[in-house]
Amino acid sequence: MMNRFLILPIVVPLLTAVLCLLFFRKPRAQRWIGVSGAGLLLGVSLWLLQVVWQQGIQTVQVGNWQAPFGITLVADLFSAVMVVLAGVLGVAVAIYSWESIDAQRQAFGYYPLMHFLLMGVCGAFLTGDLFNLYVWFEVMLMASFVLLALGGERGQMEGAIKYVTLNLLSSAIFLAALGLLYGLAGTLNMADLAQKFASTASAPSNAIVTALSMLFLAAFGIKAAVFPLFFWLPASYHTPPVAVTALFSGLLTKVGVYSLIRVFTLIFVQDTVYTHTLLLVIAGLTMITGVLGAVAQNEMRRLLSFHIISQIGYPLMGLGIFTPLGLAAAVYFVFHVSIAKSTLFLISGVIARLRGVYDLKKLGGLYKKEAWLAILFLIAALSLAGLPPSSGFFAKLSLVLAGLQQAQYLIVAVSLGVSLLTLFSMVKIWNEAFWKEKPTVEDETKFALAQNWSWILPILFLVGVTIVLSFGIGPIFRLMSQVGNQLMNPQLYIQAVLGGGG
Amino acid sequence: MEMVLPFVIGSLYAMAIYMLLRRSLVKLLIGLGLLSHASNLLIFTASGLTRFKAPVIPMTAEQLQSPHADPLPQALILTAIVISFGVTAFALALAYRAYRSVNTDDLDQMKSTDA
Amino acid sequence: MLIVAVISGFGLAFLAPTICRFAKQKSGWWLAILPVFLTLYFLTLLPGLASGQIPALSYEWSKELGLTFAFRADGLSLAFALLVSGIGALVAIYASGYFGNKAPIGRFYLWLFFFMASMLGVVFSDNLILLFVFWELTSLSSFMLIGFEQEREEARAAAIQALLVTGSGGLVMLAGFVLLGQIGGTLELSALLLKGESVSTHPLYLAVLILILIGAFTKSAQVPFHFWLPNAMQAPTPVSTYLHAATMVKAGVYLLARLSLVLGGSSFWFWAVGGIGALTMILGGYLAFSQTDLKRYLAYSTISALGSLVMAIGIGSETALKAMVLFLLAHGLYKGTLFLVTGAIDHECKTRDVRELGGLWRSMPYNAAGSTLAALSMAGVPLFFGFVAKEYLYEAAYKVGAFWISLAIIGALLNVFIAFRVGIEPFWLPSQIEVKPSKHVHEAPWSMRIGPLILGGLSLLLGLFPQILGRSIVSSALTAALGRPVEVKLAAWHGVNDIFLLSLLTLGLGVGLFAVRQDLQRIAEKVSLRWGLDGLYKRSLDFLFTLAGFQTRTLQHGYLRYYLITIIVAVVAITAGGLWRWGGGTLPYLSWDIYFYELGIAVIIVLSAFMATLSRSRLGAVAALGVAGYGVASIYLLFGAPDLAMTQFLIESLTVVLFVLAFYHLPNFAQLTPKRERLRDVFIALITGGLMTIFVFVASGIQIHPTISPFFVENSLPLAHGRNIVNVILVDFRGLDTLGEITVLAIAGLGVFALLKLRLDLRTAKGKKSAEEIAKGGDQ
Amino acid sequence: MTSLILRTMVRLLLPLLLMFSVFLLLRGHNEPGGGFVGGLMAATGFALFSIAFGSETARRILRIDPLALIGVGLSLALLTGLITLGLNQPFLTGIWFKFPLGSFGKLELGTPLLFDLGVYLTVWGVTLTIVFALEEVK
Repeated sequence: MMNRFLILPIVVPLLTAVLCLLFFRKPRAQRWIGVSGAGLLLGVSLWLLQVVWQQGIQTVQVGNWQAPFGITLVADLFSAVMVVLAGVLGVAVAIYSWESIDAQRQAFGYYPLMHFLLMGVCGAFLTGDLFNLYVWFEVMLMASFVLLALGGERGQMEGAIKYVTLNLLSSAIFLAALGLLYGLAGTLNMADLAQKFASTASAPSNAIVTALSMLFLAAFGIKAAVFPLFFWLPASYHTPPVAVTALFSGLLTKVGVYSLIRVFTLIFVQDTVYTHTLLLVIAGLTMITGVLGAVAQNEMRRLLSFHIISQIGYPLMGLGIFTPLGLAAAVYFVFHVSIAKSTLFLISGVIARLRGVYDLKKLGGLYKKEAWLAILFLIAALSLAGLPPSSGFFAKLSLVLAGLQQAQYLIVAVSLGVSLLTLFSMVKIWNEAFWKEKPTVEDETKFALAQNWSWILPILFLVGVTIVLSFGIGPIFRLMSQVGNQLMNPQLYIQAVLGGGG
Repeated sequence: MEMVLPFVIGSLYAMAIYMLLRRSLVKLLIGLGLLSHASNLLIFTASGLTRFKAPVIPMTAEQLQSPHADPLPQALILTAIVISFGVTAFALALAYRAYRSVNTDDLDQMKSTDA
Repeated sequence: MLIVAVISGFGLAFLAPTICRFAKQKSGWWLAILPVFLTLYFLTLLPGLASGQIPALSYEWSKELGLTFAFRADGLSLAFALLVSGIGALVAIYASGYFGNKAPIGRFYLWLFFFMASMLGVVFSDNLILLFVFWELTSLSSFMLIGFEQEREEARAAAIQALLVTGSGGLVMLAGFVLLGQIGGTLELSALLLKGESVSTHPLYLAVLILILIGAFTKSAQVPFHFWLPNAMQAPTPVSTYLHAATMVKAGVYLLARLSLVLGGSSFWFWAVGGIGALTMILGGYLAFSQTDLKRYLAYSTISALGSLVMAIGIGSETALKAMVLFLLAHGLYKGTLFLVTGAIDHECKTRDVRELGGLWRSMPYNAAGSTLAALSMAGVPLFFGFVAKEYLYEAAYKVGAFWISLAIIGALLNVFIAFRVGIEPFWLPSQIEVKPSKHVHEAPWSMRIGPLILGGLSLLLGLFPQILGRSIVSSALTAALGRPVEVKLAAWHGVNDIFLLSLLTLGLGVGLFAVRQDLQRIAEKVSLRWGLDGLYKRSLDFLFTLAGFQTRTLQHGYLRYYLITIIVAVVAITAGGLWRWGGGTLPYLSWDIYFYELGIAVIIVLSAFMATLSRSRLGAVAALGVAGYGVASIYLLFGAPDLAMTQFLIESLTVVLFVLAFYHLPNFAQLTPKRERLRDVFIALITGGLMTIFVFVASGIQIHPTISPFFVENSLPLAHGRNIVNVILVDFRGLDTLGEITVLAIAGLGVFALLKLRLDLRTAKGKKSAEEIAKGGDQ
Repeated sequence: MTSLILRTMVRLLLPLLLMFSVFLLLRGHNEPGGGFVGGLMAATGFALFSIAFGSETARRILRIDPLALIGVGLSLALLTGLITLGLNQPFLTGIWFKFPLGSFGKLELGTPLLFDLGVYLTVWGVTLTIVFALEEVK
């Protein structure tokens, strides 16, 4: 299916960013442009998902050059779902940034940077070309570098140096892997690669491709913040304004996960006994180290940052299980956890706005004082911890189903144990920030939530999405199952890109 | 040359890694520069080398005579070079700002944000 | 209608805060309307059950996950449901008197009804996963209710403990459920129950059983998971009554009874369930001895009672299950009463220490009446409901053997003792310790009398006329649990037989124990009782924190170069592993053909890069880096890439300029690392470099597939109208790459601009500027 | 630092470099060159100029804010894509117009050239933004 409007999720944020740049001296106009651009992106992404759902995988040959020679954009259901995720988080964060991002940052390009980031993310989700993926990674990274450092506070600088260095290392590995891959296979189109590797499934060529796939695993693994490549994340994620952290937490590592799932279902399936077992091992270790890191924290944003790592293990577990159900669960998990985690970050921002601190030891009494905020937190936190009937529960349930079907008992046990620790750490926040009495009387800011809609509306929106994800599990998981089926049948993807004959 | 360049690339990588592992922020930047040279040269070499024959169709001809250099990796490298230029410039500015706020270029002093 | 019955509770929960705002002190009475109504509705379902009409409904929720909204109301479900809604109504009324206007009562009712609805969900669910959903919701509401008095740290800690213990059990159970569903081929309970044969012969049967038992045992406070329950007495008394005595803790019992058809019958089941139940029964009673707090007495006796219920299920005979159902109801009635009375005493006397209480019958006659009835039922005095239940339990144990009947007797004996201490002593005997008489001890308000009176009255009434239950609820519950039609006849009096004599013996011994209670207490206080996993729980929390702290300090230490080393080593390890699996194959042939000046350039690149790493001055290093870049550019030029060469030359020059501009402000190098570390780094660098060398050899020597480039060469001129193929690829064939690339550049430009011009750390010195001002002043 | 010789040289070099950059841009589609190199070349000219005369003078000579150059360049590149989208073609499809020039052959103009111009302006703007910003830090 050829659909030239497939480019829109890339063009809309770019257009928004460029418009913001043209209004660079008018931050107020930028806000409006930024928020409406994000809204438009969400609309476009929903349209795309609907088209892909009804008419199958959509492609466009950019520049009208046939695949594999030009760059092909491909929207299968997986891509479309991820683009919707970008749209949802984009809208929420754009509104939240309205007041929570200070005027100086807004005057120095906050909104255009945010949309550049969205552009990179959507590009990465949609592209069917590995080198083009690299380019979108760089767009996304560069935007994230700047967003992270924007403001120039000391903590930001220290965090940014680690973030930038380790991510550049990842880019360098990716680039080297691309060069080697081109040397071996003479093409960069993912469908073409998949087809070519499938057609020459001889043992030696398989082995060399598998060896090469390890470089991709490393490059994407750093981006996805898996064990033991995650150090950049806890070092930096808590340093920028919380809206930025929420956006990063929802999207950046997820692009890494997306890429891992994409290449390890489509291209590198020569030796799944080796590669996917390795993925399972990494998944388990990532879950454990991440959650232990979180247990040790007392600062809300740091605590949540470690949970990002821990929760990355779950989709990898789905990928490692490597069945349609496992992948469906993985994708559902990614979607759910991005929403839940971003919500929690946004709430932590509101708490800091109310009380001036992120430190759990200095917080307290919020259940009594801000009952609605408490309820919103509870929904998001329990969703993250996987308590039923939240979206997190269904995510975990589907992974457990998939894991037990394949008799992967160890990873299932690890995943359940980690979810208990996640629950523990969410309860800790609840206990310290909401239940416990406030230790000090002073530092109360005069801030009425009800009148500050830009702070609370995005949280309501995201919690609403979480609720839809959980109670609408029927249709939504039907969609995810289709995602899983498509991923496990790469032939569909190949045909959509290269045409029936190949 | 195919026998030599892999070693050149390998030593560029080795030196880049060595520089990345220094405590000085400035050395880290030099390491990033070396890393990008190494990667670009790697793409160039891995896709095969052809002497002198640029992939440009002469004004007088309608077709390019074989053998000629592979144009695709060249385009990729060009993209990569320009991107790494942008990244390097940003990293420089970052290093400068970091130095200004921490007042040292010793990376071991910049760990207040970790757990 | 059934689904409305389950869902309506949630609706009421969310409305409760609003209702409370309007109804104030009377809210309990208003809110009790729904549970009363539900109780009546459940009663109307009973007659139908006898004729085999089981209300059931099922909506699909998620086909892929095997989830349905399936509810089914058979006898077993209804027995529990009646307990839930009936006691729920009384507790709701009681609570408004208990709290008065001292607490945010709206929130209390929210979680109370949330619990009621969840518990109804548990007992009516016909889908394992749905059951699990409600199961965890009861844990959640229990958490919120135990920690209701949030200012008290003990309350919060107890809430967390209860949640973690039942939560971990729940997770284990979930795995068991999923496995059970996979073995049985369905997650629908009613369908699963028909597959007992195929499940019990499956190789995973034992695993499934153990996993599910852990879930049930944690919830129902069986040894060794029982420790959370006494701590949960931090909850307000209405909560303890409702959740931690009458209903929630029985969820595990319900589950075992429900699944006994499919999982039961094996000897493992008998010994694990029966054995743990018996152990819990005795240990719970024993642990009660050292207590003085009324509520903790009741808590331990509840553990003991739960143990006997579980034991009965483990025994599994028809009589045992009959005893289980009867004891379940009897216990709900008398234990509910006693808890409520304790709450009233606490409310009026401000103490729950049994030694300080005495002679309360004068000031609290109604509660004294209810309490006495309940205590007699608990002690198993003939003609009371508890007696009927105990008779059957004895009978069931008697049939199994002497060992089991002696266990049952010990358990019951302890219960007699507790019944007298808690239900009789505070009202009818003088207090042990003379405390200054409370000035205004008087009867609690009506809202707090009605519960004990009704429940206590029922304890007598049902003891006199047990057949009210026999025909309806007990027979249908047994039918459901055993999977075959059972006709039950109950009588208050079975005549004098062995069992009756044993009952009398128990009663006599129990009263005897009660008579020497003060001596017993002295002994118990000396013998320190540290049973169960309470200590383990604390130790594992400590261990968790230590481990987490250690791990985080070890991994996330803040030294960038060690992060890099870890990452590089990991990457090298997995890639080398991949290459090793490949094993080299046939080594590719590469041409040795090389020109002299090419070699020269190669040497220059390596040497200048080497200079860059060794140089002591920043400028020297930058210059050397630049030379290396020019060398690379020369290679591009020599091998047919003039565009690349030009770009590289220009960019290299610009980069040097930028470095110089930035370095102008940076300090000079210092030698910071010791030699050992440098040697280690050299080693890592060489390994990495070597690995990359091998990779380049492989990739340039092996070509699995020919390149797609000929397409560009052929079509560049005719279709894309350009002769410089590289440029055509950049702006046309792969224009999207270029669009992304200039975007990266634009962001970088913006980033450098913002980074160098916007300095939030300095703004306070100048005073805050408005956004517009900053923007205007930005580049001047 | 800024000697007279350097200033004189730069004053002469700047127009030359600018002209050469335009030349590179225009011939890029058929001969080595193109938007990247052209943009870099133009930026190098101004970078030298600003080193010799200071960034304020360089900004004055340039007249246009380099940030605006980025915006314009990027929008130009985007626009070429959007045009084709409007013409019912996939994004960034090249559209060509031919003008016969008698004995000189024919002049071919297409959207890829416009795109390349966008690249040229962006690269130019970005490089200058960076150079100026680095120069102006105190």
